[in-house]
Amino acid sequence: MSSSTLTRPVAAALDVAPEDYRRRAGLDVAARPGRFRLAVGRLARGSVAVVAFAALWEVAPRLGLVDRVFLPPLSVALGALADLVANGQLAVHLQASLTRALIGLSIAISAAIPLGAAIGRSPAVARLLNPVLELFRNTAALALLPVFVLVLGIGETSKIALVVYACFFPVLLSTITGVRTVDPLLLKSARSLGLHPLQLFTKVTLPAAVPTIFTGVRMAGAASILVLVAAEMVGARAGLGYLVTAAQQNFAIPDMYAGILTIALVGLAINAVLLLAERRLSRWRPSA
Amino acid sequence: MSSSTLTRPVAAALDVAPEDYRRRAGLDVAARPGRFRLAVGRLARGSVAVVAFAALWEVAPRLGLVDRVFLPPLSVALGALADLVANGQLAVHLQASLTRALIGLSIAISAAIPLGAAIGRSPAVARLLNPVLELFRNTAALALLPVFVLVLGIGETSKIALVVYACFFPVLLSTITGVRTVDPLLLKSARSLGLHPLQLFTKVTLPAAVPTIFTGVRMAGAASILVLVAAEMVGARAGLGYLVTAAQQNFAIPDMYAGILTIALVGLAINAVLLLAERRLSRWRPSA
Amino acid sequence: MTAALHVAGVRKDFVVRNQGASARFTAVQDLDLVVPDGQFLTVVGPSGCGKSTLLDLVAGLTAPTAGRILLHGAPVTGPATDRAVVFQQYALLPWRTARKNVELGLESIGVPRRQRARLADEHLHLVGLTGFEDRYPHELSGGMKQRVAIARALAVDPRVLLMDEPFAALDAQTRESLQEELLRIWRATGKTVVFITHGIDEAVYLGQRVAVMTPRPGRISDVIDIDLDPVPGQDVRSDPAFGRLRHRVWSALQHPAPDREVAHV
Amino acid sequence: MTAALHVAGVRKDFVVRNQGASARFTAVQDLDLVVPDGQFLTVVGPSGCGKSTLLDLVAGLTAPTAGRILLHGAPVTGPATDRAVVFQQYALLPWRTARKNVELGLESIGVPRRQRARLADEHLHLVGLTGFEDRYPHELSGGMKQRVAIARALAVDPRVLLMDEPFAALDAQTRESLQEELLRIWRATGKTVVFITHGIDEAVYLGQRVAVMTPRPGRISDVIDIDLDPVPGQDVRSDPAFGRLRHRVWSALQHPAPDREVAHV
Amino acid sequence: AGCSASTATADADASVTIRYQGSAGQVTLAELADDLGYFEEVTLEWVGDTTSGPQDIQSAATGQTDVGGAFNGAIAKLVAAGSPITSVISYYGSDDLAFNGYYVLDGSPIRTAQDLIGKKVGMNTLGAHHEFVVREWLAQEGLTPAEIAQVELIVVPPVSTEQALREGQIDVGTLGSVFRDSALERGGLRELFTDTSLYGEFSYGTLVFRDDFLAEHPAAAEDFVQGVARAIRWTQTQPREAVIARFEQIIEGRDREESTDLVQYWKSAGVAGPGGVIDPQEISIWTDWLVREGTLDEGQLDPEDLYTNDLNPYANGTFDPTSGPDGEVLP
Ligand SMILES: Nc1ncnc2c1ncn2[C@@H]1O[C@H](COP(=O)(O)OP(=O)(O)OP(=O)(O)O)[C@@H](O)[C@H]1O
Ligand SMILES: Nc1ncnc2c1ncn2[C@@H]1O[C@H](COP(=O)(O)OP(=O)(O)OP(=O)(O)O)[C@@H](O)[C@H]1O
Ligand SMILES: [Mg+2]
Ligand SMILES: [Mg+2]
Repeated sequence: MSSSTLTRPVAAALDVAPEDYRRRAGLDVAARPGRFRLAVGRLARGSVAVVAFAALWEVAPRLGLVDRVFLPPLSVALGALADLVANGQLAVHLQASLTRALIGLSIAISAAIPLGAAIGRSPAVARLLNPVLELFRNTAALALLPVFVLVLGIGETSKIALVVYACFFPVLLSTITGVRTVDPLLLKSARSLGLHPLQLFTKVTLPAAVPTIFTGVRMAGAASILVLVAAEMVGARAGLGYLVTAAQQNFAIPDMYAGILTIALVGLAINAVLLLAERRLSRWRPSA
Repeated sequence: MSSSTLTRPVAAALDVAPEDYRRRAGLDVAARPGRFRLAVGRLARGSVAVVAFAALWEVAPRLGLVDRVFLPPLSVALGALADLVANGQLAVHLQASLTRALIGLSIAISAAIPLGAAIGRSPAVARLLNPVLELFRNTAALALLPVFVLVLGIGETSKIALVVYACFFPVLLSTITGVRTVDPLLLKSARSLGLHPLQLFTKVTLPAAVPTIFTGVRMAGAASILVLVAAEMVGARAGLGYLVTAAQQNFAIPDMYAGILTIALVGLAINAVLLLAERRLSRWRPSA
Repeated sequence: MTAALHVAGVRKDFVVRNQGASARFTAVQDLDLVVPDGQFLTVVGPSGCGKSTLLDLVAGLTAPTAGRILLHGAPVTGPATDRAVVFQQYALLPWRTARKNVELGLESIGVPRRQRARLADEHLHLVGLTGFEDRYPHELSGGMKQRVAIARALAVDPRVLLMDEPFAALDAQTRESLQEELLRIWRATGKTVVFITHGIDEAVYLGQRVAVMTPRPGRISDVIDIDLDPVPGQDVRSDPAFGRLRHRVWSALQHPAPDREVAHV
Repeated sequence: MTAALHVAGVRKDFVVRNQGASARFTAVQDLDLVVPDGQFLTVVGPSGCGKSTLLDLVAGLTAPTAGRILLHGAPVTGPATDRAVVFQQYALLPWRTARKNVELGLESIGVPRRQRARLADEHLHLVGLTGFEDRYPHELSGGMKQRVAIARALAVDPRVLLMDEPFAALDAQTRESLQEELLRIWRATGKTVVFITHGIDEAVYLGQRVAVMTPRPGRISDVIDIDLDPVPGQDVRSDPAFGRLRHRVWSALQHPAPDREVAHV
Repeated sequence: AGCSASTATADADASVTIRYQGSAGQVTLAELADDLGYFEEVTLEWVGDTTSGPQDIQSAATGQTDVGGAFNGAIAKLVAAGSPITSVISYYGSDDLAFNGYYVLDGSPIRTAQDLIGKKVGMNTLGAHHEFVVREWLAQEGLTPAEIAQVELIVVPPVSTEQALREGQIDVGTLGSVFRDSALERGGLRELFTDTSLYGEFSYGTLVFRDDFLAEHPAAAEDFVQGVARAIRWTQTQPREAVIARFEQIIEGRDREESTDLVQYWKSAGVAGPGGVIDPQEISIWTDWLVREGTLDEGQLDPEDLYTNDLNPYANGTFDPTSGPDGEVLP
C-alpha cells in the first residue's frame, strides 16, 4: 500500500436503512413488529397539533378573544353534539346525508367508469365527447344548483343529481387516465396468451386501472360531501347541511358547530373507508 | 426448406405506428405538420356533441318539454348574456369574482407549497401536522362558510379566506407528494456534484415536483370557482355567484342562466390557462 | 417431418406519418426462416433490425404484409396457445400472485379452476419457484419474475416458445443462472424455442443455431450452427471454441453502419 | 507518488430495523484498496456485495463506520468536485437540456454563466454530442443520456471518476460503443477511473486491473492485472487471451454460495 | 376598551357612517330616507345584499354591519342566545296590500290546519317570518305541539315555490310579492290563510342596533330612526305610483346593476301604524311563543328589554302620531 498521512475516520454516523433496502434485505416491511407501541407513540405525537387546536377553540371564546355567542367554546359545541346524539336528531340528519352521498356516489361511479373506459380506449369517442365533457367539468357544480332545483325540483332527485354531477368528473377523469396508462406490454402479453377483448378488459385493463380510478373515487367522496352541504340548504328536511343552516338561522349556534364537527368527522370517515378499500384492492402493490 | 402446404398470407393489414415508434424512428412527433388542418377537423368533430347539447337546450323549452319560464331556450339566455356584456354589468361581476379567485389561489399556493415542502421533507413535521391537516382537509369548505362569515365578517376577507381554504389542500397534498416522490437518485447525484442543501432544494427538489404540484394547482383552480359561487351568495355586492343568486331572487331567470354560462366559461378559461402554464413549465417532458 | 416454424418471404410494413403524409416503412423484408421441431434457435441482430417484429408476427400479434408463416404446417392467423411469448420486461400482472399469473393463459383456454391451480404449481415447480406461489411480482426479484413469465408461457403447453430478449434486464449473475435453467427446461420439455437476443455471448451459449439479422429492411443474413455442448457449472464462455464461434457471429454482424447510436436518436 | 485513492480498513455498517429492534448490518468490512493516479480500475462482484457502498463512501455520500479513505493524500469528508460519479440510471435532471445538465456541477462551484456554457459544450463535444446541446433527456437515447452524464462528471474536472455500473442499462451494441468511447476519453484526459460492473467481460475489457469483491461482508478478495490492449474495431473479446483472463476473474468470483438468486428475494 | 374594530366610524363633518345590507332590486326604508334627505348625522354605507333576516341581524350583532332587520321572533331568539341588540323601529309587516299567503293547489284536500299534519310546507327561510307564522296559525287553530311537529317545513327558494307546489313536491307554498302575483295570474291556486289573517294589520319585523352602538352613537341612532320613521310615514302618505317612481329613480341612480322590475310589484311597506312605532304586543307575542315552544324559559326575557321606541319621533313626542313625514298636519 502506498500509504500516506492517514487521518481519523469521518464521523462514524450510522445511516438508517430506507424501506427499499429493508425489503431487499428480506426484512418484513409491512408487518413491522412493535407496531402497536409505535402506533400509540405516533398517535400521541400526532395529537399535539389537534389538542392545541382544540385548546385554542376552548380558550379563545372564554378569554373574550372572539365573540362567545357566535363562536362558543369547543365544550359547548360538544355538549350540543352530545344532545343531538342523545335525542336522535343527529342520526336522522346523518342518515339523510349519508344516504344521498352514497346513492350519488354509486350512480356517479357506475356511470363514469364505463364511460371513462370507453373514452380511454377509443380516440373516436374521446374526440366526440371531450369538448362537452370539458365544458361540464369546468362548470362549478354549485352554480348549477339553482338549475337542478328548477329542473328537477326540490326533492331528493335534485340533491342526488348534484352529488352525481360533482362526483362524476373525478371518477371519469381518473378512469380515462387509468385505462390509458395501462402498460401496453401487459395487454400485448395477455393477447399473446390468447385472451379475448372482453377478457383483456376485465382481466387486464380494469384491474390495472383500479389504483388510478380510486384516486378519483376518493376525490369524489370529498366532493359529494362538499356539494351536499350546499344542496341540503335548499328544499331539505334533514341532512347535515340542513342541520347547519337551520341551526344558524335559528341562532342555535352551538348546534351549528355540532353539525360542522359532524361534517368534518363524516369527511374523515369517508376518506378513511375509501382509503381502506383502496388498500384492500391494492394489496399487491409495494407499500408506499 | 422443409416446406409444406403453404397457404395464403393472413390479411395484409397495415398497422399504424404508435407515437413511441414515431419518436424512435426520429420523426417529429410534437410539431406535426398539417397541424392546422387537423385542428380544424378535430374542432368540427368535437363540436358535434356541444352543438347537440346547445340544440337540445334551444329546442326543448320551445317544444314545451320543459317549462320555458324556468328553463328558457339557449338563445334567450345568450341574449341576456349579451345584454349583461353590453351594459357592462358582466364585467363588474367577472372582475369581482376573478379578483377573489386569484387572490385566494395565490395566497393558498404561496402558503401550501412551503408547508408541503416542509412536510414532504421532514417526517417529524409530517407527524406533527398530519392529523390536524387531515381533519381540516376532510371538512367540506362550504360547511365552514357560516363560520368564516361569523368570524371574518361578510366582506371580502371571508370570501377570500374560503377560497384559500378550498385551494390550500389540493396544493398542499400535491406538493407533499411531489417532494416525496423526487427520485432519490437525482438528489444523490446532485449531492455528489457538490450541491448544498439549498441548491438541492431549488435546483432539484422543487423543479422535479413542479408537474405534481401543478396537478394540485389545477384542482385548486376548479375549487376556487366552486366555493366562490357559494361564498358570493352571502353578503356580496358583486361577483358571479351574486349575479346568479340575485337574478334568481329577482325572478330574472335568463340572467341567471347567463351567469351560469359565464361561470362555465370562467371555469374553462382558468383550466386552460393553468394547463398552458403547466405545459410551459413542463416543456421538457415527453408530450403525453 | 414438418418444420415447427416456417417463415417464408415475409415482409412487414408499418404506416408512419411524416411531413403530414403517411409513408410506408418496411421493417422486415424477404424474411425466410425454418426452425425444425425441438430446436433451440437464437436470433441476434442490432437494435431496430426487426427482431421483435419477427417475433410478433410469429406470435400472431401482427399480420405480415406479404409472405406466409406456418406453424407445424398450419398458417398463423392470430395469437393462440400453440405458441407462447416471454418478453424482456416480464409483463406479469402486478395484482396477481405468481400462481394467478401462471393461470392467466389457462383461463383464456377455459381450464377449470382446480386444474389451473395444479398446472400453475407444477410449472412454478419446473422453474424452481416452489414456495413462492403466493408472492406478488413486486415481492420477487427480477430473475424470479422472469421465471414466473417462463412458467406462464409453458403452462399453456405451447409447441413453440418465443422469447424476446428475456434476460436482457437481468444482472449478469442472474442472467447466467437463468440461461442454464432455460437450457435444462428446454431439454426436459423438448419445446421448440426461438430466442431473441442482443448479446452475441448469449446467442452462442444458448442456441443450437444462431440466426443473424441485419437491418434496413431486416432479414436473416446468416445462420450459424453451434456445436458446443455447455455443461452446467463449467465456464464454457472462456473456452477457445466459444471464442471462435463468438467471432463468427460477431463478424456476421459487422455489415451495418457503425454510427448507429447517434443515428437512432 | 501518492496514490489517487487509498481505502484502508474501511467498514460500513447500516442500521436495519428487524423484529422491532435495530440491528447493525455490516455491508463492507476490512476493505483495502489502492488506486494509482491515472489508473483504470474495474470492480466486479455479485449483487449486494457492497460495490455501490464502496463507491458511495469514496464519493463522500456516506461516511465509513471505521477505516479511512484518502484522496490524493487528503481524507474524504463529504462530496466534492475532486471526484465525480456516473450512475447506472444516468440521473440527469429531465427538465434541463443536455447543456444545462452538464452545467449543474459547475453551478455548485460558482463558475460564471458564460464560462459554464462554454465548458459544457466542450465536454459534450468530448463525448461526441455536439449538436445535441439543447436536447432534453427524453429526446436522447439511453446511450446518449449516459454520455451526457459522463460529460457532466468530467466538466467539474474531477481527478477521480467514479462509475457505478454506468452501462448496465444499455443494450449490447450501445454498451460496446460506449466502452470504446470511455477508453478513448480516459486516454485523452488521464483521469483515474474506478468503474463498477457486474459483467466479467466488461471488467476485463475495460480495466487495467480488475478488483474482485466478495460479499458478507463485502471486501476485495482478488486484484487481477489485465495485460490486454484493446484496439478499437477489433474483436478483442473473441481473443483467446481475453478468454483466459475472463476465466481467471470468473474463478475468483466462484467462492460464494450458488443459491444467491433465491436467497436474495 | 372592548369596543370592536367594526364599530361605525365618524367622518370629518361629524356624520356617522352606518353600514347596512340591502336587497337586490329593492329599496330599503333607510335608502329611501337617505334619498328623501331625512338624515342629518348619518351616512349610509351599503356593504352588500342580505340573504335572509337572520343573516342580516347576525351581521349586525357581529359588527359586520351596524343595523339589521329581521322578523321579531328571530330577534328574540338572537337575544335569547346572548347577543346584546335592541329593536328600534318596525320596518315590515302585513296589511291587505303587503302580505304573504299560504297557498295550496285548487284540487288539494287541505282545507284546515288539521289537514296539514304530515304535509310539506315550503318557505324561503327557516327560523324567520314564514315559519313562525305557520306555527302560530297552526297553534291558533288548536293543533297540539306534537301535531305541529308533524308538519314538515321545507326550504324552497321563492323562485321555485310555485313550481314545487304545482309539481306536488310541497303541499303548501308560501308566496308573496311578485311571486304571489305571477303565480295567481296563472291560476289554479287556493289561499289557505295569510299572515294578515292572523293578527290583521301587524308589524312583524324590526330594525336592530347593537347595544354598544346605541351607547356610543346615540345621536346617530336617533337620527337614523327618525329618518326611517319619516320614510315609512312618507310611503304611508304618498300614492303608490309616486313611491314606485321614487324607487325606480333610486335604483337607477345607485348603479348596482339591478333591474326595476321588482319594485313594480310594491304595494305597501306593510308597517302597521304611523312611523313604525313598535307595539309591545308585536314583541311579546313572540317571546311568549318561544316560551311555549320551549326555546325560552319562563321569564328569561322581558319583552320590554328587547325594544325601544324612544328614538322614534312618532312615539317620543317629537311629532304627533298622525302627522306627516315632516311632522306636518295631514289634511
Ligand atoms: N408499430 C410500429 N410502427 C412503426 N414502426 C415500427 C413499429 N414496430 C417496429 N417498427 C420499426 O421497425 C423496426 C424494427 O423494430 P423492432 O422493434 O422489430 O426492432 P428490434 O430488432 O426488436 O429492436 P430492439 O433490439 O431495439 O428491440 C424499427 O425501425 C422500428 O422503429
Ligand atoms: N442504506 C442502506 N441500508 C441498509 N442496508 C444497505 C444500505 N445500502 C446498502 N445496504 C446493504 O448493503 C449490502 C451492499 O449493498 P450495495 O448496494 O453496496 O451492493 P452492490 O454490490 O452495489 O449491489 P448491486 O450489484 O445489486 O448494485 C446489501 O446487502 C444491501 O442490502
Ligand atoms: Mg425488440
Ligand atoms: Mg450497486
